[in-house]
Amino acid sequence: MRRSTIIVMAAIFGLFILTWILRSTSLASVQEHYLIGGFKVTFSAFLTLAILSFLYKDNPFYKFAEHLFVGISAAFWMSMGFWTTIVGNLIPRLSRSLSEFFQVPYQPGSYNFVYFIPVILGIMLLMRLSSKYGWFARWPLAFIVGTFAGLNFVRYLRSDFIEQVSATFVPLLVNWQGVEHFFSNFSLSASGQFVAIVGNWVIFLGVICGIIYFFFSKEHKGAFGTASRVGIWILMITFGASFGYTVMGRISLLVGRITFLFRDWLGLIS
Amino acid sequence: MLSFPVTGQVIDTVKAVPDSELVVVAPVTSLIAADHKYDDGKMIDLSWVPSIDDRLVEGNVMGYKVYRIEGDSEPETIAELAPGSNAYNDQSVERGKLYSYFVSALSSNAETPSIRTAPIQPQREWLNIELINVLIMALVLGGAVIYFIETARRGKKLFVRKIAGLEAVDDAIGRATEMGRPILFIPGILDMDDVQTLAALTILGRITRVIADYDTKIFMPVSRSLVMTAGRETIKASYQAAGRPDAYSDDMVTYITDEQFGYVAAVDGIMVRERPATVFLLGAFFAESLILAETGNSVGAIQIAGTARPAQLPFFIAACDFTLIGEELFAASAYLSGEPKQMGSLKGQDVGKAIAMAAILIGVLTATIGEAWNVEWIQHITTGLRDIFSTR
Amino acid sequence: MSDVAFRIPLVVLSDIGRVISLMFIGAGLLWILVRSLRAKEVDRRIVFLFIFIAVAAPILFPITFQERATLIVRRLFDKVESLPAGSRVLLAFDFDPAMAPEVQPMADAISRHCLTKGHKVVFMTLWATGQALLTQSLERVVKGEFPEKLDGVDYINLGFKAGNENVLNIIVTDFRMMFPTDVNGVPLDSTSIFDDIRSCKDLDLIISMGGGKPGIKEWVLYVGDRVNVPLGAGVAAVVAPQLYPYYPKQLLGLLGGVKGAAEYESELVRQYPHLEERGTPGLRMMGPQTLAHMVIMAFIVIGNISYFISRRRERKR
Amino acid sequence: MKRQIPIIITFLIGMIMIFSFFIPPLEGLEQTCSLFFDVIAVFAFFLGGGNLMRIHLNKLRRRKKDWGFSIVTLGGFFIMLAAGLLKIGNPGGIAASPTTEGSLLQEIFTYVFLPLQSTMYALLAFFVASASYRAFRAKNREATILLIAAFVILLGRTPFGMMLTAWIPESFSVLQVPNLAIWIMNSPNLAGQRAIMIGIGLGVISMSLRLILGIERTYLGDESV
Repeated sequence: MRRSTIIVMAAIFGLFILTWILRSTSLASVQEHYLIGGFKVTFSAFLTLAILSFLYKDNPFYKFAEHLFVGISAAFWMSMGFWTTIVGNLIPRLSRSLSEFFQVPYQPGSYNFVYFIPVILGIMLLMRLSSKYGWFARWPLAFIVGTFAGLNFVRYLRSDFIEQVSATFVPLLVNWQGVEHFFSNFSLSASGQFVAIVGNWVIFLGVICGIIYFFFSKEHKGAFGTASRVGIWILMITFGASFGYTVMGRISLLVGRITFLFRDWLGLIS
Repeated sequence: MLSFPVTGQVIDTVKAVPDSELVVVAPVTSLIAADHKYDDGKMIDLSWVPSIDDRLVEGNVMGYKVYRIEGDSEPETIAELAPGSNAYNDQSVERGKLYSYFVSALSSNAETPSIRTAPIQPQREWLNIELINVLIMALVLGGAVIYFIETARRGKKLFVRKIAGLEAVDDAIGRATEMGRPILFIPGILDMDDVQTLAALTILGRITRVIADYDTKIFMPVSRSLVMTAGRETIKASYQAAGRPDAYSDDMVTYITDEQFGYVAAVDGIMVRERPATVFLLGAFFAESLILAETGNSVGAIQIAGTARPAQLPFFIAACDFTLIGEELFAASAYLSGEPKQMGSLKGQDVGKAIAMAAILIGVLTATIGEAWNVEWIQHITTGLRDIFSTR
Repeated sequence: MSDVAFRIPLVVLSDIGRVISLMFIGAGLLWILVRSLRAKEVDRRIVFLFIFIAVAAPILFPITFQERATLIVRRLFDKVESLPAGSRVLLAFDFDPAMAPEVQPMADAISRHCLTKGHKVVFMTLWATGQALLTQSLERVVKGEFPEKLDGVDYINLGFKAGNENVLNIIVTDFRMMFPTDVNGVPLDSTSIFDDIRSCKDLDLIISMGGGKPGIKEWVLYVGDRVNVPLGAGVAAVVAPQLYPYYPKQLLGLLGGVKGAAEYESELVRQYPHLEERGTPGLRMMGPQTLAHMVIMAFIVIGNISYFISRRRERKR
Repeated sequence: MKRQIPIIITFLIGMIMIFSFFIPPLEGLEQTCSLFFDVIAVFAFFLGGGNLMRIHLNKLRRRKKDWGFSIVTLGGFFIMLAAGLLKIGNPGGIAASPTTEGSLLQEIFTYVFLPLQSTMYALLAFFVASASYRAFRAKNREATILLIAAFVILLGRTPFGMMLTAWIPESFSVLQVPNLAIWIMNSPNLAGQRAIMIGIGLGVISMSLRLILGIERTYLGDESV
């Protein structure tokens, strides 16, 4: 290893120890295991900086943090799945003795033997790890795809197609009392009648033209062409809004992390 | 009406209080027990008018107790509800048994039972009539998709309009061949089970079919091993179709890593080193779309993007020269491959869009006229249409 | 205490700090503008440093603003406020650490609001990470600020179950089939809160907080549209625009990003002033959020100015 | 056998799920399928873990590039697995929640998992910033509309926008930036998102049908095996 890397490693290790001690002393009055408490906060701060180091360039610290995360998250999901669903839902229906061992209320039922099927399918899914018997995994995969396809088919049809069509039945003339009334108190106020009418026109035209833009059975010429151009303009405003919201969201994540570094680690703010 | 604590029912709340201090509240009225429509016969709905003494201001009704009598056994409490409630659905009933109910209004120290309902038996209904409109829509749309897939299978040519994106693809390829600089193709970071990756590979087939006649180099870094094998097969097939099998080499497609940001860092390196004239970003992208589009911009490449994930579209549109938006990616793949199941779906979905547009046009017109000029019969059409297109 | 004498009155320090940081950022933007006018490249890492300072400065020297709740947030607040005490509310913590900075402030504010109103709160999650974050929330907000509330009587924590949409497909008709016990193995039948709750139909309000999949869309598809129980949502900003088509028919209210959290917090504090000192993280994040937005908008403008100049120079050649 | 039976399974389960929506008596069967799905989903987590072990053990055995980091992954994996499955440090008994305050699983989550994942996504703020400066150009009319709408939203969603245009009188109040941002979200954004949602909805409907009827088989892997 080149000399410079050794120096960098030593510096980082020294910084780690230093901030650990500083943090522990400040925690001394609050927690009784302040040394461990200090270590935990310093280690998570060290991991935060290791990930942020990717901004400078891809480096061993980032790779270390990245690989550590991949390992821990896989095991986390396995443990949670095992305790909450296997022990919580499957074992109470399969065996009384195991239920007592895990102290989970046994659920007697005449059809309980049926619950061996998902266990068998589950084991077949694990066969995918072996290259020779990999095709066994297709049975549970088929069950998963069947469940998803069946459930989504009807629910997307109801909530994302049928409900959305009826939700677009908006009146184009909002609480209309004749043309004179419309012009007499015409205003651009946010809660005014004119803005509401324009809003409904935009929703009506936006949905129709948006659908026309994604219509592929007719050439986009003439009236259809103008409608699809209006459609793409409305879609551009939509993407502009998503752009704004996404930028907001990403900034909040950074604010959260820097608050952690300044408050919990360095104690600069209360 | 003098109220008596219900005989045979020990009410723990009642202490030995002389009658005069009993707080008497009016009973619940017009209690109705009805079988819950369109269920498996496992639910009975109770509804009633709350007691008159149940007022928000100094009302002395403390709540309600629901009693159920199964056949002719003892009444048992099945629910205690907050003041002001006027309905409850009993979900623990079984088919074939007779149940009757009564609801008593609770005061601080007494209970006034209501009249008992006639015994009722929960019924099972075989078809949920309320969802008929969803069933019909499912048959219409499903039928359309299957019909078009079958006609496409029988070789009938289905019309799909020209996709503007494909012209942009051809221009971008032309630019690369003129400048004699390579093309970079990035198929997104998901695996072969994602529809967007499949659509990207179809377009890849078309691109390599065009560049096979020239000596333009193509690089395709991937983050999934299955996509690597499928990519190599697609490019090899294109070069063979162009009659130049020797020009193809396996290292046009290289596997980098499965990890999102590791893959992005490597692809950035390739962009900066090879300085491609054209970059294609087609498939499923997540947060890494930003870095790729930015680096592509910095090396001065023409960038064509395409994804169906709404969250990434704004960045591609703002950073790339042309973007295939959502379904256009699938339409381009169907247009190029002419494959029956893709063409069939595309046309079937167009039928759904036509239905939606027609319904919205009629619905909005009738809603506007009906509401603005208060025309009775037009309002009926709107409500009728709303019932067809809603289940709430 | 040794450091009291040393600490300059905080107000003065933060005012100086605020002025210096604003000046520093302004000067930096000018420098970037000049470089891009002369068509010189600004390295990516300098831009990274810039956004770090634009976010770090307002955290060190806090700037707080007044927030007024918009209609889409106030509708959810009014719904929680208008429910009578003892109503049954389900709070779903469907998020992970990547969304926590935006969604955790909402979750804390809504939990505080429900418990202050005396509602019976059922906590659950469709995300494994949600259960771990739920433990932290219960420790900090529920047990910490409402010690008199009893587990199993005033609130209950059902925890996580695997299966995404399928969990919803079952609790919409029967909670006990999917959650025979709460997170600590206590059977539902022996808790008073679940006496008259059999399925989602018996709930008075469902509020799902998240931003991924499974998330609010799945709650609308599998529960909201089926049992007609009022459904509210608090989401990470990235997902908010995609949920507007559900509002107001299938979704009664929506909190979008930190701004949504800040608006809800300001309404909550206006209604219950004593809750202010328990922390309003959403409002505190709005300072750095605002400054960072300004810097990003400045970057876009500068970037486009240099683009148009270079394009005009190319046309001349 | 290897392809026919999976296609039949998908068809049967798919049909059960669809018809149980319309035929109440089938609801019990649908719920059992959903419960089966939850159990298989956990086995899928185990498959993920198994895959991870297989890849990194191979990398270790063959000393491939960066094999040192595979030790880190496997180390983190086994420590967390032991902490989770054996409930190390969990104050409650065997029935207590795995994430009880004080358990090693909860500690590792709070002090290792949480900072790692949230910082990885916080990186995106930096990438958005640099992309804003170097990549987002008003090249054509569409991109210009997009950037203008984004400006209004970004400005309108911060208190600074409120201060900037508070002087506009009530009769023109829609022009105040916060109101303009709200109007954009409630009208054009709602219309555009609804058009996209209807498109995606129809896409899911046709794809689900193709899967159930066995027209779409790519999920079964390559044809030959």
